[in-house]
Amino acid sequence: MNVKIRIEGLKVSFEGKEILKGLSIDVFKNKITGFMGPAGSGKSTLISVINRMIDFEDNAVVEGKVLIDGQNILGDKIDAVQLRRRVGTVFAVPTPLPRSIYDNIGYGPRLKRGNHRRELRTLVVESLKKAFLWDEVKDRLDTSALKLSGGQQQRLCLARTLALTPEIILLDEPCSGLDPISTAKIEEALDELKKDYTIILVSNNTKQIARITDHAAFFYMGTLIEYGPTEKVFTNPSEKHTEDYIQGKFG
Amino acid sequence: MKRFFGAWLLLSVIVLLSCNNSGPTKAPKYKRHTVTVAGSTSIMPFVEKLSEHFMVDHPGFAIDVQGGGSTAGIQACLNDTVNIGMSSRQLKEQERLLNQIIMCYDGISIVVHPRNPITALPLKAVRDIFSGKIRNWSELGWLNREIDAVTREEGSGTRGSFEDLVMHGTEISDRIMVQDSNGSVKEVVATDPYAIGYISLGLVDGKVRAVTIDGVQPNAENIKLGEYKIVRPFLFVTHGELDRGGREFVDFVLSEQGQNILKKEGLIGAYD
Amino acid sequence: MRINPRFADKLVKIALNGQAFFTVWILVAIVAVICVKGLPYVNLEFIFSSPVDMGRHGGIFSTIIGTVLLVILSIFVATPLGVGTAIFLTEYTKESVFTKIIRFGVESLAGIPSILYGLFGFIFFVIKLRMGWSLLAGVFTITIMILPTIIRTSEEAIKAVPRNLRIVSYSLSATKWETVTKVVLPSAAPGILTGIMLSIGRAVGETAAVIFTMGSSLRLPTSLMESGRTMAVHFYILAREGISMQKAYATALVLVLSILFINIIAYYIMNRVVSKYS
Amino acid sequence: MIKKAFTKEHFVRGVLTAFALSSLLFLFLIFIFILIEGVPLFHKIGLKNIILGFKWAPTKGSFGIFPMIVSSFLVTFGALVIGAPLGLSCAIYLSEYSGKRLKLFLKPALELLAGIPSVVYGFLGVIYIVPIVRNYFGGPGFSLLATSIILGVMILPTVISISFDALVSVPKTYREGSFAMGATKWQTIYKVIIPSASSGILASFILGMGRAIGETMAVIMVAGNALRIPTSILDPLRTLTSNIALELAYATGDHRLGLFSTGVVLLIIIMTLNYIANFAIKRRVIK
Repeated sequence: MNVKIRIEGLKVSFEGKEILKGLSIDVFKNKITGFMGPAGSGKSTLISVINRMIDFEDNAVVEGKVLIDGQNILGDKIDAVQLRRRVGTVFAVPTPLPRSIYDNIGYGPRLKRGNHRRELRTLVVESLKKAFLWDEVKDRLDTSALKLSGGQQQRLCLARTLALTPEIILLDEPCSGLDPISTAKIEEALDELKKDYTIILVSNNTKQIARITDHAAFFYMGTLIEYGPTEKVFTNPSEKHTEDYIQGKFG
Repeated sequence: MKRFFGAWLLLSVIVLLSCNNSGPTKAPKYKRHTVTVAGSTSIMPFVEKLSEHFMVDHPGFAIDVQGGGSTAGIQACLNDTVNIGMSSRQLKEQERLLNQIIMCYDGISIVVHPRNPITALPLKAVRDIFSGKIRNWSELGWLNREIDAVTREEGSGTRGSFEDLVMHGTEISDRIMVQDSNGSVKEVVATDPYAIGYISLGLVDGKVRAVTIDGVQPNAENIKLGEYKIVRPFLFVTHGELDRGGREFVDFVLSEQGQNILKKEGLIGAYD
Repeated sequence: MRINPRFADKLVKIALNGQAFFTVWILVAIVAVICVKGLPYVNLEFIFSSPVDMGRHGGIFSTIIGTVLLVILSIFVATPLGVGTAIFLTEYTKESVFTKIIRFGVESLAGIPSILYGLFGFIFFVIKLRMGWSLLAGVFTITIMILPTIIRTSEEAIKAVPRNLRIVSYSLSATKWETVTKVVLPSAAPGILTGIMLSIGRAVGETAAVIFTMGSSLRLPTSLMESGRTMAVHFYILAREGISMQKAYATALVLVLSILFINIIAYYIMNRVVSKYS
Repeated sequence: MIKKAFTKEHFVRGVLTAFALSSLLFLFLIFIFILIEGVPLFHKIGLKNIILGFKWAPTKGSFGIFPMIVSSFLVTFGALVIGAPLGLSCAIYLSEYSGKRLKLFLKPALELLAGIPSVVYGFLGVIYIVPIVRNYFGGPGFSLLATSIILGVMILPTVISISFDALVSVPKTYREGSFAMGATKWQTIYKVIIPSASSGILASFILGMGRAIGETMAVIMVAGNALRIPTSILDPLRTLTSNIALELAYATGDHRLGLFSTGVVLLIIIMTLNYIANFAIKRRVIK
């Protein structure tokens, strides 16, 4: 199996308080990897290191290495803006930009010079199809994205990320505010997408992790407690903590 | 967003270009020749009027008339920021290097409200009112009411002439109200029955009444005869040679047509 | 003797009612007087003909143009400066001693009375930079005067743009400047526009700062280096010199109505913004 | 590609920093130029002779502005005496008594009136207030009283708007607590709401003062501009601002410097007032 992301000894602290305490983990290519753990376990911080959104946190101190295809993305030579084309992110709260559906999807591609109109249109259509949203919005691409329902908005955000043509997709609790039907649609989309992308799904919903991920990692208090194939983690956890968490004893 | 920037840039260019073809010294063919005149606010309305007539006959010229006061006008002329300065007072020693042209003479009349029964005052009484010695109309034989005297502000040409011709070195009291133009003094006197002030004779109309001073009625006749003493010249001052537009305008003012316009306004001609 | 609190309550309510309506009445009366006295003399000819005989006859066209030129050019200089400063303060720096100093500067500028702007503009632009009384000197002075309003309203508007939108934009590989121009500014535009409209209102009504920098020439300025007269200055001179009460009232009416109109637009935009985010 | 984006961001940051610095620069220029012109005279004539001097005859070497300092404070105080109670009761009425619809209409309407140019206030003062003062109270009409009335009305929108905001921001629980203890509405307002909104109300008064003390054209029109300290509210007077505006156009040499000295004093007074107002507002925010 190919390792897409290798994290070595990652430490993150805010004003002296350690959020991630020396973390190492390998994420495999063309798989869905689930990150789970109670609030404060550091899983969202980990995500923000991978897409370098942590740059916007003023007081964060990051140590260690994050290698994508063997290249350390925390290095000085890496341009975070270019990195985010390779690492797309979908956030917990669906946040369409206040513009049309078409322009939302086109936002990322347009930032890169030299995209011609027709190519852009193809890209938008493709992305919407991959996110299972095309059929619902194909007649109204010019209407405001804010008019979509919550579930549609989140799929729009997924499509918008896909339009960047990334290699890795990070999903930070993408279904936390959605109804079961919308959740099912997104899960269905993710299952299709893993052929082409490396996907990391952060979720507090253990059932969702069990349903769709290939590998699962359990974080607690800034350390990785357990990591392995999902089936193994859920049926035969090697740590007591993991078992308690999966069974809902805390979290 | 780009469109905004574009529009902004375009406007910038237009503005910068319009900056270039300016300045009073340059006179491109397609542009009217501008003469700037600035100074005494007493003279300003008359010069405004003259310039309106002048520009009708001389469409190639534009006269730009500004206030600012005699001293400012003289200074601006010394700095060459204006072509012609207007002064309603005599030049001081250090200002004598300027050429002066007497455009006309103007009487300063002491004015009261039309309903004020006092029609005549001795010059000394006027001086005492403004120095604060006489404060009540009863002292002048009218009712028992404080006098609301109005003077001009420090630096005004009219005030300078008034101090020379009426006050004779006595100071104007600090209890006297101050207004900053002939017009505003006139407005105060026109609305306050107990007020007294001094304004250019040319501005006296039905709204205020000029008082007889030492038995002499302030009018053009008495000024020409030399009977009415509170008179000052209205001066054009220039620094060095005037350009063509300036010369044309000064010639127009001194011509019979120009002088008649001034006389109609109640001023006294330069040759009288 | 103690007054019954319920009775006192009623008494106070009546008194407050009375005072409030008295206050409103004063302010309404001001507008009403200007309207009633000015309306008979305002017509198309008054607006579209230039003043004759110092404004005793004719209209106010050249002063309207003077006002428009002054205001548009000032806004044109002040907007990029002000909005740029607001962007800098909100997006490009953390709170620090530096931003505190700039905020202090902006607040101080906002509190300076217009006569001191006039004094400064007179000595700096008119005299030291040898601009003379000119449109340009007026524009620069008014620019500095309205800058704090534009900065403060723009800052408020930019701060009100939800943080999530910025995060999303960054995550879609936008740079900071791309995020500012493509996401933040469009969302903050109505608020910024409100600030601009309020500044226009202030510039239109300003007298003290204008009269000493732009002068009061009645002729239409044909270049930036020429003097001109705004409506507010014209009104001041008409009223003060007693040139013509009719024209004064008519000018006041045009002046007040245009300012009220501008401010109403500003409030309309602002209300739409408020309802959008709440 | 990477490098290009990098330099562009730097360029943008540089330009924006320059913009932000420009407002500081303007403030600095204003200070410097008013000080450069104003301070030399303090050296030449003496600080005491200017600040505490009684006689203003700049063409004859006297530059005393004490009467104008006093007059500036007198008209400001007068404006507060008239504007503060009216404005505050209007704000109380709006926040506590008026219906929602009235509130929605009245508050913006009152704020719109803040946009009426000061010259219009001055003009109406000359036409209506000055004759009333002259005919019913005596004196020339151009007076401390007339000026105070005009300025009092002018500061109404400021006072109303800011104290209204302060009153509205008093937490609802305070009111409910007071009502629960059996207090009447007025007792609640008087004993609970006004005290907890006091710093905001104070700020509205100080900002009103700032507007009154800085007002120029309206004051020139109605104050009469006499140089002496008024001995009654019916006497004419001259403020710092009107001294500058009356004589600036005419002044040259030391006379002009004297007006800049007046400007320096005015600037210091205004900055102090603003500092106090900001302090009051900040305290409210912290609370």
